[in-house]
Amino acid sequence: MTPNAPLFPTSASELARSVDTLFFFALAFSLFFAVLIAVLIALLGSKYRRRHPDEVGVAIDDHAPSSKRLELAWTSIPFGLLLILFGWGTWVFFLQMRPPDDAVEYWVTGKQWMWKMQHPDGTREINELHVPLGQAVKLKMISEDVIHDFFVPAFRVHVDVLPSRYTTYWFKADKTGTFHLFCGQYCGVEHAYMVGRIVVMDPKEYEQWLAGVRPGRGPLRTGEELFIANACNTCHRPDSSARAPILNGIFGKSVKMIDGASVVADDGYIRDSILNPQARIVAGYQPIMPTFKGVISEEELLQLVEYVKKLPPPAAGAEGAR
Amino acid sequence: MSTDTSHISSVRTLVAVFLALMVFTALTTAVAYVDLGAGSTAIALAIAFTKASLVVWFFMNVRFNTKLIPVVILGGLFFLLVLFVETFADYGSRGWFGNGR
Amino acid sequence: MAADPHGASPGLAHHFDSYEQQKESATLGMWLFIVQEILFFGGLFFAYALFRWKYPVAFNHGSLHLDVTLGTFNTVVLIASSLTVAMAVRSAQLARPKRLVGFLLGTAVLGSIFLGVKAYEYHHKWVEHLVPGPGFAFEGPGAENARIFFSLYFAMTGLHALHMVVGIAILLFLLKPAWQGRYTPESHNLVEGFGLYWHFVDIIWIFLFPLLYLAGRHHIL
Amino acid sequence: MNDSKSATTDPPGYAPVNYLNETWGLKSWLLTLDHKRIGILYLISVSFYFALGGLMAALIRIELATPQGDLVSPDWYNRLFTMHGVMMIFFFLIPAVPGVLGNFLLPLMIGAKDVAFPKVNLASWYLYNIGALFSLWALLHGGVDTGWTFYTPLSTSYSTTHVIAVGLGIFINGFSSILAGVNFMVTIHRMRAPGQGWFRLPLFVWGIYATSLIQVLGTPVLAITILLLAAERLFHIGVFDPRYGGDPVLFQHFFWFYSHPAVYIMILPAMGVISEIVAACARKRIFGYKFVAFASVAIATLGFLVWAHHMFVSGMSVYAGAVFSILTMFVAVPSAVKVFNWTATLYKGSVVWETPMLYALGFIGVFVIGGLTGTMLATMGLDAHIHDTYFLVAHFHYVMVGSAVMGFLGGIHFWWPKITGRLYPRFASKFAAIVVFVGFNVTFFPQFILGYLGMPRRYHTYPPEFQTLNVMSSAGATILGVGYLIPMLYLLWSLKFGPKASANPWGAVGLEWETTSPPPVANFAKSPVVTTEAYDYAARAAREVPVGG
Repeated sequence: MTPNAPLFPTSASELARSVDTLFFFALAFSLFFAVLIAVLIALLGSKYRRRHPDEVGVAIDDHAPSSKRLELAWTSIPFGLLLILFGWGTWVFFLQMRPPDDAVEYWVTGKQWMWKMQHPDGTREINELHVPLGQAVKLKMISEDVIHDFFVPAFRVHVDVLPSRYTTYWFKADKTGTFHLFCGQYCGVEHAYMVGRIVVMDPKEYEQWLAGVRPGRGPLRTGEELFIANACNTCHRPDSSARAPILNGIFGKSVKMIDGASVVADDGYIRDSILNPQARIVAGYQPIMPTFKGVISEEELLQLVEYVKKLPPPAAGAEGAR
Repeated sequence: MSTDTSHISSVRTLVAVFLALMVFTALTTAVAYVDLGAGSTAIALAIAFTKASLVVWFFMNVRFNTKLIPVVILGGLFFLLVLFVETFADYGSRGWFGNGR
Repeated sequence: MAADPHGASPGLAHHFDSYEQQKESATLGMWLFIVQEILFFGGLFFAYALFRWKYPVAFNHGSLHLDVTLGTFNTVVLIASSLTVAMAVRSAQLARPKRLVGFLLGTAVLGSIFLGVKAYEYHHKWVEHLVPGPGFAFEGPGAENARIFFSLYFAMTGLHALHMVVGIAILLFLLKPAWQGRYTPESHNLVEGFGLYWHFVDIIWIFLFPLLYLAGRHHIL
Repeated sequence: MNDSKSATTDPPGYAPVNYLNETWGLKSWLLTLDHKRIGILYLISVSFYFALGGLMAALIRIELATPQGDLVSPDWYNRLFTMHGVMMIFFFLIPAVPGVLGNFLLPLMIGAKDVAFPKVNLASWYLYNIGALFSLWALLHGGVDTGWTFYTPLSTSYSTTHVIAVGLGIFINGFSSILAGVNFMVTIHRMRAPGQGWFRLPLFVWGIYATSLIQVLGTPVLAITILLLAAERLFHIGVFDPRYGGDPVLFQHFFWFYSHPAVYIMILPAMGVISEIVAACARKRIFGYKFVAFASVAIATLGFLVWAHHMFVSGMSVYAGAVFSILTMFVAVPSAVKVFNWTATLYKGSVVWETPMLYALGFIGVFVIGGLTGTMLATMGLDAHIHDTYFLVAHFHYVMVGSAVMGFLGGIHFWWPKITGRLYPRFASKFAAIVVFVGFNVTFFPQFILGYLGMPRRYHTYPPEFQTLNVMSSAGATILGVGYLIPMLYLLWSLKFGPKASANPWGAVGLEWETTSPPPVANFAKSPVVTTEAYDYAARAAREVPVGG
């Protein structure tokens, strides 16, 4: 991060180095063909220079076996190499996109033009994220307005941050230090200022840092408080006069809709059902739930969804999730 | 070709096609009130494609044109199909990856 | 084959060698234009398919707010206008200028009836606050996403109606030369081209009618 | 012409009375139906918009010479790069080669008197200019700041600039593009000279045909997308707006369904130009003619299947991403086939390093780099890192500026004697070609490194460690700017003072070289009949005495 002129970016995760390896393969492949063509043009272009004004070239028969072999070679060899590039690249991409099971979830909300971060314990930061070294970190991200993009060059991954839909970014930092965070998707006037820092700290230092900043959950209400404040509990609890689907243990289950379709209750489904309850009605219920669009913020929604996800499954005998 | 009337549709053909289109219109309207689940849309589309083919083949005289014209039409439909299939490939498989969303 | 470019071949442009070449060029050109129209409307059809798949309740209930009787009536009117256009092209091929003008006028009348009914329906939707925009209000199941259904309804039928307005304008432009007998069996590409265009507009409606008006009829929700 | 010192004797095949001077006056130009004159009208228009887009590029590069945003404010910087993109892509690159060279050459190359629909052809030029004027109006009234990609919901709900005016301009220009495509396709299908089968067509014609295919099939989807965008902005129809259940990613699908094939609209005709120049300057049939011809059509067709490789990290399904990634690898193959065949054409050729050939060989070198970096971007694991960085910026400038503009300039230099009947100075033109090549690479190569370092595109301020490479890039842009100015000067000079050209100054084969320079209004004194394959140099050796030998 010194203002000299590096030619290659630092890497701060194992996956970043996998990307670099892939890049060097692609680079070698590209250099080979670029140099090959340049050399051939220079050699052939000078060897077969026109000697006298009326000279014409010697036509080569396209149908000669040698010509056909040549065409076959320069069609199939690049194609084979490209398939390797595809396979390898797709494998790396799947690793980049799928967080490991032991990843700790942090939350990121993007808005014009800042990043709002939240730690698992509720600690909040703006444009900065402190994370412990060696811990897989999974960011659940959403935007409050336009499309943004979370980009940390040291981790070699971009992921768009969309309005109304959660996307996931993950990394496992293996180098302490401060790394650039950029908004990688053009997002309006101050796009270039929507930048920040990822600070990777030794786990002990991270604990000290957490203890040093305002502890606990900050001014934001917890999911449980929101669940009660918004009167979700009056319909959606096993002990309420069940006019609505019971949410306990619903997360990850398949839910049957009134039109016969089934939907897996994931984060996005829970979020959509809070904001847009009429879009898809669970079989057996009336469309009576009001929308909470504009009533709760994206950050509160993250809390609320988290709370619903962790509701314990109902005791035996109670009517469960459909 | 001015004196050659073999490339001109007869009134009888045109009126017959018109009547067929009327029958299909009645059919598609009637069938819409029967609950066939997902089949409803399929039948509605099948009838619409049949009607469109009648118009193309008889009213638009494609039966008298060179082979190039059907190729042009099917080519256009192919690229429309590409738009549908590939974009639905995205929407249809979005939930599959299960990376926590 | 080679035609005299200096007037002995009326209606043959100087850069064509024969009427046949001229006619085949016009036909191919018109079909290529129709193919681009297919992709133009295709974007809307895709949006329709996607959102109907995502929000079936909104689409079914939105569809119930459209008037099937008027929709069916308009379908009949438009298909009838396709018949009159086909007859008009036939008249041009047989060098019957008066019948050509008659069928063209009949097409214009039928097209205008269609547009009149469409205008009545639009007005009705306006009164019912079903036009997307600041005044949009939809009550009942699917209310959250009904806006998308009505947006697509207006986009698809609106662009369709616009195509009809353009078609009628072209038709009126054809009337005078048709009356004067300028469209000969050898050279009536404008009539043919207009016919292809009008039939294409008809085909679009053949798809719009079931997709928009009939989508949710069988659902008793 | 070599045997006489008399300046009053015209070279063989030079026509004192031709399409340029048979009629006079502004009206004879503005209402012309002659494809050759319409080509010249396009040349004037696209040059203007190229200069305008270039001016904005210059301001962008000056701004980026320092890490601080000190020349213009952020919102003006955003307008600059947006209008640079809109002007260059929609009003320069898309109409440039088809509009200028396609119009001028297509009927000549197939031995026709004109395109199939001359009035439609003129209407295309007017529609293009009307569209451009809408954008120009928007530019003068504050421009637009959404990026040329107009991503929702930024463009629909947040931008306060003239999105609709510019959108309307692009919409109208789309009509021009569609009509031109229809016109060229019909012309190629129906107007070929007797004896000219599909495999006797010059490869430029194949390139134009493939381009037209994309124009006809792709542009309407952009048109409907722009209409929906405008409706979303005006009435909040909800299709792209997540607040009503719409999906902003749908906009990206629609947009790229056109805009990815559109990059082939820009590159395919330039590839056609390269085939012509390489064949003429090596005096040899293009090696693997059929492969090169089919490669154009393959690129146009496969190019429609790969659009969402722009969207790997957009929140699209990763499985769909994998499908688009592998299809993109497919489309890279025909491009590679073309490059290998051009290179192989030099073997046993009779090669001259004339100005057009310098551009053509420069094109091949630059296109190889642009194409290979394109496969890197199509590799999902790499794209996750270099997506929307300067690596991407460098890649598409290698293809669009390095390749397409060099192809255009090469074509202009190659056919200039035919178009104007004048020759331009040899030394100055070769010098300019080298300046363009060097300036281009110095400008854009550092951007690959910047991109891998992680510098995002569309940033008007950046961390200080990126400055050295940015200064290099800005310095290169200065050289490139000079490289573009020199041809403008000597080409204008040649109109009045250049030596008159013979019918076939390069000793090339092709119907366009058989008529006079410049051609008569009716193109040919006698309608040609084709009896030989394309580029049949062996059969017609030594029939023409080349100029400057």
